[in-house]
Amino acid sequence: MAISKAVNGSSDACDGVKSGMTLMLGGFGLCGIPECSIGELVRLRVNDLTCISNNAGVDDFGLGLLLQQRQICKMISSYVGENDEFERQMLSGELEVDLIPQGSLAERCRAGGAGIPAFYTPAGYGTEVAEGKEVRDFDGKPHILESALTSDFAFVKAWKGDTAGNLIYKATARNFNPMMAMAGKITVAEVEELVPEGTLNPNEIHTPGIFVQRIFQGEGYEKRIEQRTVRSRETPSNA
Amino acid sequence: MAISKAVNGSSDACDGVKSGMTLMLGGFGLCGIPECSIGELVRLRVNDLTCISNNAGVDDFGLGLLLQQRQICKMISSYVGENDEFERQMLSGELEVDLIPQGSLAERCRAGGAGIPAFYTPAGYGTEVAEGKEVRDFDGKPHILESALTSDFAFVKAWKGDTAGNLIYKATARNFNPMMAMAGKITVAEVEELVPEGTLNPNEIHTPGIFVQRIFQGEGYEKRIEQRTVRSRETPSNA
Amino acid sequence: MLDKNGIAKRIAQEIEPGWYVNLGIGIPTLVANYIPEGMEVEFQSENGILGMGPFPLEGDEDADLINAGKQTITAMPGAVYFDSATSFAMIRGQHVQLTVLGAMEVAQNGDIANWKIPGKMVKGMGGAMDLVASAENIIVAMMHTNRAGESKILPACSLPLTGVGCVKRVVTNLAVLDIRGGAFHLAERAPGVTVEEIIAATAGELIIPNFVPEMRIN
Amino acid sequence: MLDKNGIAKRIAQEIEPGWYVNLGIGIPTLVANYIPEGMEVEFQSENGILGMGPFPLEGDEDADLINAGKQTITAMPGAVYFDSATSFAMIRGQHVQLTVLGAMEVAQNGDIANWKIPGKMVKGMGGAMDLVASAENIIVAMMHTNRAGESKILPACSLPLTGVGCVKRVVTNLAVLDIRGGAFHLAERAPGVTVEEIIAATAGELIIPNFVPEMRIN
Repeated sequence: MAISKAVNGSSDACDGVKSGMTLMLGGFGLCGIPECSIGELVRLRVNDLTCISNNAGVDDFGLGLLLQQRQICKMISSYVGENDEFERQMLSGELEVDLIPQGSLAERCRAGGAGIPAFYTPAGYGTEVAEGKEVRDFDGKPHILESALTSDFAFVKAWKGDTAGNLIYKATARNFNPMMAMAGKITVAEVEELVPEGTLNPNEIHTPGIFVQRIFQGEGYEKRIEQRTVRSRETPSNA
Repeated sequence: MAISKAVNGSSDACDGVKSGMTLMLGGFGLCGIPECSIGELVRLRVNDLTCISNNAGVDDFGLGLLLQQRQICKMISSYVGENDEFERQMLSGELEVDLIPQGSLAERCRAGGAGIPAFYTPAGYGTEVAEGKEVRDFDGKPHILESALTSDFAFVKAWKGDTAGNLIYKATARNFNPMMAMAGKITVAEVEELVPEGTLNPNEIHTPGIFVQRIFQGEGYEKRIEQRTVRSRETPSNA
Repeated sequence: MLDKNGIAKRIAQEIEPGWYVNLGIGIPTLVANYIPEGMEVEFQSENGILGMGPFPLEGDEDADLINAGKQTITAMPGAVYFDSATSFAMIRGQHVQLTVLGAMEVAQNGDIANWKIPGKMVKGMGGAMDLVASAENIIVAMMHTNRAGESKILPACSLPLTGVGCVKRVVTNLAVLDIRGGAFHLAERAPGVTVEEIIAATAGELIIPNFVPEMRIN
Repeated sequence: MLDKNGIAKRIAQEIEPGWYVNLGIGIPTLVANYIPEGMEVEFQSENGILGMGPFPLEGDEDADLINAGKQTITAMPGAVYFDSATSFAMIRGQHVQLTVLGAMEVAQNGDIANWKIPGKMVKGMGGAMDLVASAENIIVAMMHTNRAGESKILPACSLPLTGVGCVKRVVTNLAVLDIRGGAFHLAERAPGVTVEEIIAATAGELIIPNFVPEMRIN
């Protein structure tokens, strides 16, 4: 029978997280972030964390909550705008920041989960990102060697999950979650709806349960919107 | 509006296939193979083909049909048992064969589609597969450098598809199809059911339509089973 | 002189039926508004959607459906969602026919800088480095000069680079410029803008043909 | 002496709750039949399923649902399908706790050969090279000798290798052998088999402890 990954909640799910660890956190902006796990990390008061996440949240939400408490010593991200406290800590030198092209970040996480220690990509050639990295031409075009990323814990957020750890994400809340799920030594998945094994269609699963060590149903999702852009219901538009 | 990839049938879909080309063909054994496209390739009498496919079909089905007609000059595969004519042509030297570990084959196709010219893998280190390839240690473990694969045409088979080229595979008929869809300069998808754009749930699609240049609804699928293994309805089993 | 919507309108004319297009944040996002009705074009947003549609109607916003600018959006019929690795597989693998993005500086050799002002502003490169390193066809959409009136069309970039030798065409509020042979070539003037005004606003080497047509913006 | 099912039964004892297991073609496939009811174990088949179940009932065969041996199978509750790249991401990324596969030859340094007899038989390595290069825990299931009575447990492989120094344990019709320090260590005798019979059938260096227990096969 399937291997059950279900735990009671964020507290059990975060058991073993220690100061000084490297964590991956899924999400793009505030979309698809593991809200409940982040809340638990704040409560645990763990610090000196290295966080691998495409973004750093906003001042008062997402990873911004960990930045406020000075729990993060290093961020590995592709884009960290939208966060004044982040910019302050970075420019003052309190926070170490490693900025990586978004596609390389995604692929490095996937490589970490897939047992591929390194790969070549054209992204970043000729820029600061290439400093200290091997450059090699393929078909006459220069590429740089990028290495795999892994983490002690990966925290991901899905829409639905089953007790076997299988995950289905919703729309663009998928983003970095599947690759980070692959790359965590311990991957914690929080889901809006946790269902028994056998409930999800095996053809529609985005992250196979083998990549997930713990799963729980989160509570009180805020799912904050960063840029609420709408069309008026009165003015028709073909935009 | 979405870009329509729909063509009338295998004849239109195979337009432009020429002798001497490199083709990718999805499938594992006879499961998930592009039956209609293979039939069209036989009719077109193109030859000197290099075929990238995990297997080579059986004597009278799948790629075996192209082997019978001596249309293939080189196979790039991981496993070519189950085919006597194949073995005869290979051992006699009529057919060139490049055998590749299955995981490396899958990843090399993905790399070709993803713009990653090369990556490191432990598979094949210390074996014939590593001959002539760069070896490098990562974390004290030796890896070999494998390069991306692409093709002039890729032929894939899906269960459902829409006119925008989005594909959904069924069960283990997925196998190599998604990576080969990514790696073909022209990717031809044949599907059991072709539906209008907007019919498929965008959250449940396995291959995004951007990877598919032509799609058609196939006819007369035989879907032959290689090893029909069953349990008797009379003897209960916990196997 | 064009406003931001004018720049977007002009860039929309570059787009051909059957193209997949990635639009960056800012002016590039506006390009989607000027695609002729019924034209087969799909917009990719690198956070994980192909077939991006317009902003949702009031009340229909979905926190789980955004674009790379973190704006709430909708999905068109035929749309598909995917993860970030697959998204950049599309980009790096050159399955996207056109990339439109903004810039702080563009140089006459095709270099572009748009992600960092050392010691002052560090937002990060996001997906821009992958896009410019991979795309065959890159159009930069930007204002010709910065707020201080200084040219952003330069002999060489002064800011940290996003990519080298990659920009083919620049559309600004003043002009359409092509980059080839290590120089800017003036292709079109914005409505009402003189060649002299463009020369004055351009710091990089600018090659001017005998006749410089005015853009046609509908 | 064990038959093929006996070998499979003995290997099933090695499997712990919570493990993902990849079973190769032949004897390894039989291992799934001997997992205790209710034990949390999932079988991966590298063609793209996790949670592989038993053969279908007559008439329920589905051509789209097979294992790596091309046999029709079923899916257990909690199963999931995926593509070949994802499948080998699981394998290469060491998410699978145990690999059981067959072999033509095993050497005392842990080398394994199972894919090619030059000039005679070339079926290909399939997924075996990825599996043996990646897995931390590899058990070989095979007959101790070939049909000609020659030992397959050797000082060094004579056939082209599948992987180097990777096999930790071998379960045959005669014995359980552990590989460490460049030698085979006799861990268990098959029921009714003497140490002398095992010595006679083993060509590689075999280290024999004072007491060699007989396997317990239920």
